[in-house]
Amino acid sequence: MPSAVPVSWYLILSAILFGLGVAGFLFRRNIITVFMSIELMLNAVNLSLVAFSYQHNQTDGHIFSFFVMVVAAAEAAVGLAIILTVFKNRSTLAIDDVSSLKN
Amino acid sequence: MGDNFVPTAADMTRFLPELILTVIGTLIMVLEPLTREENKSRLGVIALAGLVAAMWGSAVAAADPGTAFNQMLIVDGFGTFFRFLCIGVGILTVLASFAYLNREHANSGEYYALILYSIAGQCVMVTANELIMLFIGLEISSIASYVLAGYLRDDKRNNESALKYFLLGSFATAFLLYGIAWIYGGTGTTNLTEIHRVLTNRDIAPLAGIVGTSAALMFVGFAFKVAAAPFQIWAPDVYQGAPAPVAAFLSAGPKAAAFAIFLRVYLTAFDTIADRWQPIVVVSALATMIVGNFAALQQSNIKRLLAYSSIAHAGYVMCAIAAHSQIGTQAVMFYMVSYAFMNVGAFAAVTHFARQGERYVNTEDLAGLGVRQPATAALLTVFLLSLIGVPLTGGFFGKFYVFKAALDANLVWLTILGLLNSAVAAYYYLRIIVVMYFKEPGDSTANLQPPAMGIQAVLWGSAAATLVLGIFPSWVLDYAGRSANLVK
Amino acid sequence: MEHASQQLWLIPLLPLLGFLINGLFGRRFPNLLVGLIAVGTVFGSFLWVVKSLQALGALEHAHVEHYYTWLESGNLNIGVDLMIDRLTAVMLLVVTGIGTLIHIYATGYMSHEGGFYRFFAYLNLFMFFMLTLVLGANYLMVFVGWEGVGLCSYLLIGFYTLKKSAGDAAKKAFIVNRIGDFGFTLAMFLMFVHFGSFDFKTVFDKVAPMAVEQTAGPLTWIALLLFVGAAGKSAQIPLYVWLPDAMEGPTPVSALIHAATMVTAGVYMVARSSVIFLRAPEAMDVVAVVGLATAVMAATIGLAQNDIKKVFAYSTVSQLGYMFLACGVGAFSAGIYHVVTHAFFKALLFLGAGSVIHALEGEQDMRHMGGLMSKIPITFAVLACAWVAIAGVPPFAGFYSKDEILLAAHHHHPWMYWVGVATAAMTAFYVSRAMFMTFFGKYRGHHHPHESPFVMWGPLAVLAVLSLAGGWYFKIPHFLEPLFPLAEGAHDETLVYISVAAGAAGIGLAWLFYVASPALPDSIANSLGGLYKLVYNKYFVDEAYNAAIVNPLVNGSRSLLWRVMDAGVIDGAVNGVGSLSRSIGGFVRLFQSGNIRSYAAWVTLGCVAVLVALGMAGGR
Amino acid sequence: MTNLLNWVLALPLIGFVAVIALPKSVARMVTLLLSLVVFVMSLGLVAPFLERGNGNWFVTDVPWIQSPEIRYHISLDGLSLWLVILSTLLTPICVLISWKYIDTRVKEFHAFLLLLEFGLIGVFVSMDLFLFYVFWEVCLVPMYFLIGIWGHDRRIYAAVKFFLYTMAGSVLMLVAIIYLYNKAGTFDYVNLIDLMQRGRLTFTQTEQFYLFLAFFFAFAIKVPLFPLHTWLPDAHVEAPTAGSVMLAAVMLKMGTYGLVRFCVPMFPQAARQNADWIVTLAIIGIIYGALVALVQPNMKKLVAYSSVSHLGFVVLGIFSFNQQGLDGAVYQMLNHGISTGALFMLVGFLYERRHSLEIADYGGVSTPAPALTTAFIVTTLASVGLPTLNNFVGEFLVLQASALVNIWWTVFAAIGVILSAGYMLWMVQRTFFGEATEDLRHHMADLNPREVAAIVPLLFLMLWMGVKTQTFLPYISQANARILQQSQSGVEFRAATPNPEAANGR
Repeated sequence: MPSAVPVSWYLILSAILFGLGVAGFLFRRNIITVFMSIELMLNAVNLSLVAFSYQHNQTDGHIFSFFVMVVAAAEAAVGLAIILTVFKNRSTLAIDDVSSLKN
Repeated sequence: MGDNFVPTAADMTRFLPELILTVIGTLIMVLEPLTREENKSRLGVIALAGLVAAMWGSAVAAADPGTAFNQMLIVDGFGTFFRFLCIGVGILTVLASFAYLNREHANSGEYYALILYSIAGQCVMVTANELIMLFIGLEISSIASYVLAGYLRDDKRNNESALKYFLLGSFATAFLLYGIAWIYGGTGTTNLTEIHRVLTNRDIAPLAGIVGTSAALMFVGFAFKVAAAPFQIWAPDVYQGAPAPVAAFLSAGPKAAAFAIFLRVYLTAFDTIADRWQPIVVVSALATMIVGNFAALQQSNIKRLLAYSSIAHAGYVMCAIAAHSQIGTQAVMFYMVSYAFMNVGAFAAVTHFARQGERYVNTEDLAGLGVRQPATAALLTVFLLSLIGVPLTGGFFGKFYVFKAALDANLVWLTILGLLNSAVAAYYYLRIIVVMYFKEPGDSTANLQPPAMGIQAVLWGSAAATLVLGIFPSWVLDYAGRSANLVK
Repeated sequence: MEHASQQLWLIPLLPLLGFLINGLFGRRFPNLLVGLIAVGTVFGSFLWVVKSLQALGALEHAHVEHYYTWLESGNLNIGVDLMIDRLTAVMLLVVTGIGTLIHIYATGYMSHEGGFYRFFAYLNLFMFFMLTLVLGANYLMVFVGWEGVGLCSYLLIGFYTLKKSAGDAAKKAFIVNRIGDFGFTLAMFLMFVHFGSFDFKTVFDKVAPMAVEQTAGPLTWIALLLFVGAAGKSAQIPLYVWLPDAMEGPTPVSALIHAATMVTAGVYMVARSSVIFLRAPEAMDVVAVVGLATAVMAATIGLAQNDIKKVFAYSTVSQLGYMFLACGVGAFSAGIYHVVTHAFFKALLFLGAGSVIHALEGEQDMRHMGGLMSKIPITFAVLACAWVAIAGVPPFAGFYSKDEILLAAHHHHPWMYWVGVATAAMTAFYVSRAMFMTFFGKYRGHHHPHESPFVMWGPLAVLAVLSLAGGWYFKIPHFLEPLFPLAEGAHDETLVYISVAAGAAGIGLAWLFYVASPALPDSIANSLGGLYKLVYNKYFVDEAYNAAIVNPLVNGSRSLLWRVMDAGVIDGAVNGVGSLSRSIGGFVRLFQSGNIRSYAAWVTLGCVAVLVALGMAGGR
Repeated sequence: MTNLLNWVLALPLIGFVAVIALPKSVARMVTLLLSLVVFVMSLGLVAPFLERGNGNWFVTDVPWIQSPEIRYHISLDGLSLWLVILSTLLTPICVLISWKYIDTRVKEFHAFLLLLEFGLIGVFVSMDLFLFYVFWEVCLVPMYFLIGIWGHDRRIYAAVKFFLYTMAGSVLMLVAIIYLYNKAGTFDYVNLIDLMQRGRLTFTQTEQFYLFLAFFFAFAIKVPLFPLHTWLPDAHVEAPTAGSVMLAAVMLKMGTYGLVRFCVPMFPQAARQNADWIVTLAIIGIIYGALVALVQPNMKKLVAYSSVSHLGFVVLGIFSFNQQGLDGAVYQMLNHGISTGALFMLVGFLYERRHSLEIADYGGVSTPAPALTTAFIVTTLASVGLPTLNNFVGEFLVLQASALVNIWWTVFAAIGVILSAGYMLWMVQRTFFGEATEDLRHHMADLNPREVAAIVPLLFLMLWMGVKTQTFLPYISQANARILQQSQSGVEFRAATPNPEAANGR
């Protein structure tokens, strides 16, 4: 594939996605959305990994991104379970309501 | 890769502890539905056996040091040291957990399995020679511990603890991962030694900005895991909300492993830019100590107090990392051992008197423990004195070596402020002693049962270890010293 | 040392033995045994003094005995050394001789008091320290005795432990003495700094070749500081205030300690240090002026006191002033002469007063006496001897010594002589007043006076003889001539007549006031008004001291130092660090809001900070 | 482990373990006997000094930790000899005076007392800086518990304050110790001094200043030097009698001992350069402590402030840098130990009878309790520095030493001597003289044989130390002479351009 699109564009996109993920975590109030923001951040990283891997002409980055996906899946499984128990106990998914442990 | 894709016997030997832990963990999961409710604690015994076996496995692996799986893992003295440490913490945690689980009627195999998995992850972390392995180990350890933190599904505190730990943990891990991506992008490799080689070679070294960005992002991840300022913010809530034995585990095992990779990455891969990250570690160390110690001053909940204390201790350890030297590494290794014993011991005592539902977790609830249960009180006193850093305890030598390393690196002000901080810390530890011994016995200790066997074992064992470390530190220190130079 | 050891240590040690025996076991002994031990040990000392003096002969040179090293540190070496020279010999005889008499007297006087054994134990302990003071061959030994007699004085003034006033007086005596000792110790320190020793011989040998200091130099400072010590012990201005209060003690104590022996220690010390004083003329002037001022002031106060012991107490202060006047004008031997004669007649006055008080079962106010001449004739007779002696009637004891002093004063500065004469007149007046109020006229009290037993008046008789003949018989100045060369100069007969006449005038005036026309004093007192009040109230010195020193010190310490400085500032700072730490902790805890998103914000902010610090810094 | 000093050091530790292990009923007896045995053994420590003169005797020097090299190096010289014996003497006495006073948790009390003795002896015999620090901190723990468990109403505040104050000082000392090690490669005191003497180990002026300050600060808190003294009144008032006695008699000496042992010979230049303000603080402490003592309504507090005053003399002596000063200071440490220890003990006796420490609650005690009164007065007199009793000797030497340096120091310090008579006698008068109330008479029994046994040795020592100073002083003198010589040669060596101010010690 001719390098019609420079690697730096991917990286910038990745950085924007990552930043959006962070912003999502910071500004969304629903736990599920917040969790999705984390997924977004991981995928932004994946994009970077793949781009770098492509630049270096290696497969390491690709493989790494698969690992990240696997881990993300595992995290999702566990995370959603945790979110479920929280919902069961508190009947709310507003992240700001889960703040009884403090100071 | 192609020709030796199949692991060799040596690879497997060097991977033995992780294999044992995973196999036994899975075995427990399989046995779990087959075990009757009243026999569940037998699964714990299996877990104990597994941990002991893993220790043996570590010893076997250590007998044949070297790399495994195409240099993805490295079995060296440093890694082995932390493997032993993490597995040891696991043993203590399991011992302390029997009573807890029985009393909460929450005995199940998952708990033990999760601990084993988490430790397996930590073992991977500490022997990782490569960023992918590091990430995977970290995640294995973390995901298991997210669940452990929320182990009692119906307990609101457990839920909240787990949720916070999970969300913030994943959030921080994303930064770490992003950092890994950048250094991979900059150097074209994820192998730590390779990265080091690339970074030292002027011709092929990437832009300093890329290396710095990557180091900074990874710093976020590591500092988060060891609860160093300004990323310590999750720790008090999580430790307070988690079951006491789990809090003990979290504050010792994953933390030790995180420090191990912190050291390994920053002293190998990022060794060349040490003069750039050192000031940040210094500031972070100072902030961590101050935040931990001062915030602990006003805590009445012992679990939360110990959480802040564990932040403060992370700060001391950061001082040794800031020293950026072999004796600094040695000091970190020694510190983590002594810290593991005294902290797990203290949490075990908390587990004991908190009783069902963890109703008694305030300092005031300890009133009269010195009269009602002199032995327990005396042992807890040993841990507290060690946490203060009174001589003839492990904590003292830990601090001593840490600050000696810092002073050796000419970090005079850091040392002075650090030690003054430890004087501040004395106040809140002493308050617990005050309540135990100087206050009139109250209702809270009136009907306290004697500690269960497992907890007794943890208390006595940890206290003995704390004192031994305080009187004959060389036994551990020499080993740490010999292993510390392998890092660089 | 030409002479063999005389075992001088036995002299102080015998009373110490008495102290130990009576102090440890006296409680179980009968009074008679206690008395025997006490008197016996002191009398033993007296005998040993006599024996030693005989063995030592003419005492042309000082006889020193070294026993052991008390204190050695670097080049500082202090031995337990005792010494006898002529000055010591005089003092020794006075102390042990009069001491014995007073001990005998006390066995009678104290026979009805509780704590009989305790009293004699203290008294013996006093003798031990007094003899140490006199015998010491270096300043530190003198200081040991000096402090020791102060202690015994403290214990004996406060002997009546149930009386608060006694306790207060005792404490006051000790503390005021401490102020004097402050000077004494500083003098010693300076001495060591300059001469490297405390031994009399070494120090004096080094001082002797030094020139007379025209301006204040080390010698002047040493001399002045020594005098501060002397002023404390010998009750001179401004440290005399303790002595009148010291009369709270039993009367034998007043006689022995606060008249005959201890209070003259200051004079002894100044005389002992004459080598230094003679080379510090400015210090000498100070001594003379302070002595004279004390003499006058105490005499005026004595004029208006009604407590018989207070009168004699102020008299003692006044007479001590005379002695210092003598020393100050260079007539050391006259000073010591007066020490001796004063010891005779003042001990007699006090013991006689004690006898009166004893007769009246504790009454001390002269307004409640009168007409006792016939009721206790022996007491009157012996007191009359003291009366003539102190009033300066020739040829009795006081006349000789006072005469010497006044002549020397005239030689130094004539105005000093005239003030001294005025004081002599006042002295004669107040003693006569006391005698007239006590023994003449009508009895104004309500007790039934009875004469004292023989053990009490026996010693009085001996003292009476000494008061009458002592001055003429013991020519102290000649005896001391090797130490203190007599001042040359014509013996002006006129001056002697004037002083005798002044004494006579004093007696006459007193007779006029208190026998001939008893209403006169009151009307004069009324007409003088404020002045009388001032004198009657002792110039309000105690009150002034309290207001100017004691109260500010105590109140200042309490409110300023303790409450404000210690509890407020220092401990406040310490606790402030504590509460500051807690507030820092409280502040830090504010970040722990419990809100996950805010936590994430912190993580993000931290990340940005680290990125800036690490990433950007490297980008440059 | 064959030499006597090791046994003297080890027995209290063995006792500590034994008392914990043995049943409660025998705790007192075991502790008493054991501490007596230790005392008798410690008397044997004098032997080599008598036979062979001054030196470092009973040296044990074995490695403890390899890296960094920390050695179990202990020995005894004239400086530490009497302090060790003071510790061993007071421990059995403390058991005696606690016989009735301590009736709760008897076992722990005695265990802590023995642990304290162990720590104290250790501090005085350690020849390795690290070892010294270890013992220094070890002392802290038992005293903390003694105050906190068996103390009076505000014991918790006092105990924590005591611990934190000391800790704050000692961490700085730890920094300095580590710094020294990093620089010299050894913790060994003898080695360090030797290296300095031979010029192998030198410091810049700044280095020396900060090192000195770090050590000094730790010691000054312990002394305590004004204005770091406020922990002392609280600790003393709240501690049980035995705690007060040990604290006043021995523990405060750790600070002054440290000054003599470490600050003066190791950092001679800095010590001399800083002498001015240190002496000023010492003198302020002397006068200030005395004035504040004057107005205390509480006996223990009064005695505590008097300690501040008395220890000012010790510091003054040390920083006079001459033989008399050091001798006087060390002698004064012992004196203060004996006489203030005895004072606290006697106040404790009063407390046991009347359950009050307020002077106002007493008055006229001499009538029902003459022996107690006598003992108290003798002790008081010792404390106010009456010649023939012990304190005089120390104060005299110190004042003389300061006079050799600067007579004004002496003038101001001597004011403290005047004041001491004031506060002590005032207390005596208000407590013992006057009419006793019926209630007081009823409660105030005279000394019993046990109490006599506890107090008489101290009274005897007061007299002996006042009259026969040669029993003690020569050994102290010789040790001090060596320290002084080390400190002087250090100054000469390093002062390439002699600093006139440092040279004459002003």
